[in-house]
Amino acid sequence: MKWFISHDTLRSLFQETLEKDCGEKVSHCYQCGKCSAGCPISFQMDYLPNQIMRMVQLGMEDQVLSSRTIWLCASCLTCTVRCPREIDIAEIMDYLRRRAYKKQVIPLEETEIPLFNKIFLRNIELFGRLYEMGLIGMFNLLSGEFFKDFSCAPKMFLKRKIGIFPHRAKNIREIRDIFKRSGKLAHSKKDRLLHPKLLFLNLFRKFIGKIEKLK
Amino acid sequence: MTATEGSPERKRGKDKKDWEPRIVGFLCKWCSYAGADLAGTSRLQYPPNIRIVRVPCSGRVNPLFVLKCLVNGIDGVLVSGCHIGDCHYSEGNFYARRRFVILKRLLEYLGIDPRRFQMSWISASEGDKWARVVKELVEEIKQAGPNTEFRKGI
Amino acid sequence: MKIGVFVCHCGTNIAATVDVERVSQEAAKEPRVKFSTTYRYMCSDPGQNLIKEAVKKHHLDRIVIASCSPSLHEKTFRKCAEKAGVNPYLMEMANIREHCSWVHQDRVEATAKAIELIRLALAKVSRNKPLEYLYIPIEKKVLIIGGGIAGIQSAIDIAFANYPAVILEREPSIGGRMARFDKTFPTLDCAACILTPKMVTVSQSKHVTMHTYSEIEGVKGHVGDFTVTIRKKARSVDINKCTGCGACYNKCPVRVPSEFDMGLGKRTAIYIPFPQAVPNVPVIDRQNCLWFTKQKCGICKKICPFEAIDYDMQDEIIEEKFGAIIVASGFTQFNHAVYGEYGYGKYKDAITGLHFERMANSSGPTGGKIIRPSDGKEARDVVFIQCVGSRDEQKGLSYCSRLCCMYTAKHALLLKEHNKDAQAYVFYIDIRAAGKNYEEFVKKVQDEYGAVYLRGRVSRIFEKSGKLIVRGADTLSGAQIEIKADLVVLATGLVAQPDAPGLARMLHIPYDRNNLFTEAHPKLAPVETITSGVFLTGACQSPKDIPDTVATASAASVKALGLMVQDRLQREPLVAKVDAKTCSGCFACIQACSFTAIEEEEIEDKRLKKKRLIAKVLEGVCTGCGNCTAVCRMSAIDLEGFSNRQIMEEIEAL
Amino acid sequence: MRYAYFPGCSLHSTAKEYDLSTKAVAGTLGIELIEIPEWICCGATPAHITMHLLSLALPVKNLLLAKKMDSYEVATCCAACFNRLKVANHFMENDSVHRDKVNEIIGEQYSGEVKVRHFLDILINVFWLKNLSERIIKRLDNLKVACYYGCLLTRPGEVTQFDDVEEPHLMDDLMKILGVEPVDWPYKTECCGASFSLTKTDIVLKLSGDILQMAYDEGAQAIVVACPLCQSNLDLRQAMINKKFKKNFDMPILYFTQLVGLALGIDPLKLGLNKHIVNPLKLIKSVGVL
Repeated sequence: MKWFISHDTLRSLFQETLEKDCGEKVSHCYQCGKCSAGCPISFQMDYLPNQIMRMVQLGMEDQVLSSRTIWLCASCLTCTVRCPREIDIAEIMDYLRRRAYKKQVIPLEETEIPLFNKIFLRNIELFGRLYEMGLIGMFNLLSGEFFKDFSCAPKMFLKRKIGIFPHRAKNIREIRDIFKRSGKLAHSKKDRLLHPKLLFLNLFRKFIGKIEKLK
Repeated sequence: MTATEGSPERKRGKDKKDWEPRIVGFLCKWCSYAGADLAGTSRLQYPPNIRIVRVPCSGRVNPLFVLKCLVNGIDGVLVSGCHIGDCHYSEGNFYARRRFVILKRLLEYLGIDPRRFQMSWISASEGDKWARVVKELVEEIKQAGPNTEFRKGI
Repeated sequence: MKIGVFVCHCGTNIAATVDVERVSQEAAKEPRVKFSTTYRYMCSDPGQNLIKEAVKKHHLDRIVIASCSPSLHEKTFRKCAEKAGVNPYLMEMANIREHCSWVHQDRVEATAKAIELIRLALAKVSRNKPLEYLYIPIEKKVLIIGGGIAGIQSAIDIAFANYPAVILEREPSIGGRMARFDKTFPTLDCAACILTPKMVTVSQSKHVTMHTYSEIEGVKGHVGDFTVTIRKKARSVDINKCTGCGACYNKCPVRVPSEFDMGLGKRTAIYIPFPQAVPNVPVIDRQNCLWFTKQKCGICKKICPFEAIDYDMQDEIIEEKFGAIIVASGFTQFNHAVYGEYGYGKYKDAITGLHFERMANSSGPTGGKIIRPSDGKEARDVVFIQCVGSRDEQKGLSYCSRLCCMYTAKHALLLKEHNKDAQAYVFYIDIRAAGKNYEEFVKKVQDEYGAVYLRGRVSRIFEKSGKLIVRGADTLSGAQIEIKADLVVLATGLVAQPDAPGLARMLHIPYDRNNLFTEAHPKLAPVETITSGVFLTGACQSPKDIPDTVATASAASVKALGLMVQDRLQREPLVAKVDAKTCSGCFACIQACSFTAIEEEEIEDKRLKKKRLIAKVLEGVCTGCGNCTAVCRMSAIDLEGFSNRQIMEEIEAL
Repeated sequence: MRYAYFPGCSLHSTAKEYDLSTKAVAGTLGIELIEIPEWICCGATPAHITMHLLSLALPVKNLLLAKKMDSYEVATCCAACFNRLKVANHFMENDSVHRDKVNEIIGEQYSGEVKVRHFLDILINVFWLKNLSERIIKRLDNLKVACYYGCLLTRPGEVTQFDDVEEPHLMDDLMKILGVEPVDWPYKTECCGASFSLTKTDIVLKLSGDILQMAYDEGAQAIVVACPLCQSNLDLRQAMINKKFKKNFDMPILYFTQLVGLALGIDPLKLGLNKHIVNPLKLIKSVGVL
């Protein structure tokens, strides 16, 4: 996993583009590591947040966008509030994820999160409010974990915590317009919300995993 | 002494095509003048339209000097001092700032293009900023055109 | 009026882009110009001789030199003019190098501009007046504000040259921060062992006067003649009668936390801050003394064999005159209570470096044991966190405090020396050990004393079952780290004293956004300030360790002594002047003057045949900024060398 | 006191008891909460991860709906919704580039004029703790709880302007008024895993497990929360945490509104106390409220 970087990488405009697009100064980072020290999820990450900052500084776009870290960030903002250089690291992670969507580079291990996000948003686009049953059902179906959280379901129904039918918003047309125009302004196509490549990758991986388990 | 009479450079307002703006800069000798010196030592190029008058502090610049320049037909005036808080005389540029904010409003009220009078804060280490400020200033004054506001009927 | 114009080629620096010969010819056509020439290097000896000869031959009375920036050679050519028999202030320079040949490439344009710049200088010089240098007398005494190691060293140096020095110290004893230290890096000399002899030297010197427990109230005047108002706070003990026997504080029944020991130990209400205090005279803390709070007790007065205790003593305000002032007011610690993630300063076992110094000191409150202040148990796992407050724009200071790396390394070493079982963990961002033997010292601490250095800032400290949990990271290995620590030592940065801006305003010296005093030039005048006669030393200017502090202290002393040895001071005569005839006495100039250099003066108006008040400029104090000239409605106050007529003439010449 | 009420999706499903208890408390105290008609989802985390503009447009749409009700103050209970509404407001107020773009998307003009308040903030800073203490019928003595704020309620400080970023205390203050003893614990703002509930359940189990452990170690009998996501992670996943880490937590996760409701003498069933997965009634009975 060690890289070799050449002057082409160092001279790439990755950092400049990022700073221009999301307004956060990655160049300010002096690698104190406070973000990594406080990150609750860093035990699962492949690179620590401070390493991501460094990789952005060095222009390593491919490595950053294909890292698991950017997907595992929970947006808890611990890093942002403590950064001594006043960099909004969580916002940079958001930006990197959005960029990864656009470029369609998603690490194999972390397909669930983008998948979930897309299903979530599609769900809202359809119903205006979150339809939990639909979300969970769809997610389980498309991620290949058909019976995930099945044990919780009866309890939830009994306590009437999950409705069976979705809410029907009257102003659904307006909501869809918002989605459409946001997409247009952000220059991302609507059909990318649920990309077949993603679905396929995910199902394929789950399938391989199951077979290996059987072995 | 009337050194101005007969000088070949005084051809303003006659031919718009050849017209080059004439600008006066009042520079404090500790920061901005030294910054302009640094621009020289670093060989930064900028348009030759500006003439520099050296003053000890931006606080020394009497608003009358600025008005006199404009009355005499100078196209643009710049007052430049140390960065706010860095004044060699500790607070001269505060006075200057206050004074010239009022002057600027007065000029605007009189109907003089506010672009003709500008202020900047340039430290002794900002040669590049000096070059940039002059370039921008010359551009703006070019857009503002020759100063005829004080010469009615010509 | 006969003006000579001298155009310099500066090798090819000017001649390459400016047609100097043409410039000279054009200049010669200007009215009143009697002579004009060019030379390859005007500042060289042959160049200066050329000027002198031209003056003699053509009877020139004013000179314009078209060459480089006046910041570079104004002094040279003034001297040259003086030698040639022309008043030095009848010389003006046209800057055709930095402002012309170097910034333009078009030869025609540059030549035209050079001619105009000379015309500008000609216009100005035609309005110049001959000026004479100013001379001011000097009071042969130096005031040193602050009695820490910086002030002590300055006093010793000045006393050594047989000039009187006065130390002004706010605390009851001199010694400052250094007196609290245990050992010093990198040699591990005991701080007290090297400081105490210096304190004694000061106290025994016949040239040094000490005003301890005193504060500065006001400063008036200027270099050579400062008048300083000093408040000598009521000590309640007669400094002349007391012998320092200690009977009073041995019997005092009150116990309060000792400031000197950072609250780790206790002191009495009548106390000396530490055993080696100079002067060895106690002071009564009136806030806690039973006599002052409840009108009871009075034991110290009864017991004192010399009748030195005086409960009725009042603050005394004195005025003294000085020729120069050395500012050695020092620093204070960054307050780490702004860090919520470090517990807002509420954890007793998260201490600062200065606390650690007191603990490590064998004569300190814990007898040299490194303990947990919460329960008094010896600390085994000790975490040191560097850059607390420093290099943190969000909550602290933007700058690096420069010594924390070193004192933390020293603490890690002392910890191991005081407790063999203890382990030091040091969280750092960068180790800055640029000093003689500093890097070697840090390496020694890492290699021989087994301190674990972890590269990363700590994100969180919290308390759990009596231990402090420290969450950090090591960015080099990419690991998150959690340490259950007994004690956390925060290497808090160095910050300016809270009252530094007030002092700076009194002395008319500038300070930066961190309230640190600003030197006249960061490289070439590091201990001077823009107010002549006021010098800086030590950490009031920027964080400094002991060697640097002592070095700047000696440097400042030399600068002060340089003034002391002169009979009178020469000054440039570029100061404001009032025209008594036109001054209406509105005194707007007094308001505008940042240096209190203008006073009211009563004159006999012969025309009106009565007395009236007008403004008067104190030539010694005036710095020549010219701010007063811009506010004068009558244009009665004017600045020599940059007068209204000179500038107006320049404007007319454009 | 009248507010446009934005419940958010969770309060209509998984966190129904939060909605119930909030309305019950508000009703008893005379705080009028009028639900924004036809409100839509705020977009939560998925929106700002996927499309920045959408994540601003959705909350702004809701704020505009509130504005149309002639209400310039919105009350919300969900910490995530609160955060998103605040962030959107912050952008609309201070960032002209985004303001123009979002206004273009919505087709209306908005520049952050509707204020957003969390219900906790309303209770403490608008209704005033002192007034609240006068209305208390049953003091909830003998109860020790850990107040858990989560990440989104206070962060980032300059946007939410809600409470101290590192050591918030509003909920603790509220608990003290009710007679409840809040423990001083370090995990007030630690992350529970939040939006990874479905996608990265492992992470949620680890983080929520740590929080439960810390609360337990510090002697808390229950955890009080102000965020439906935190509640569901700690409550719904508690059985799984027990199974995975071989623990025996039986820690009820209550909403602060439920405890306020109990102290005001509201019927526990009206506060939805029967809707929790980890049954809190036992604990509440043991402190003698029921």
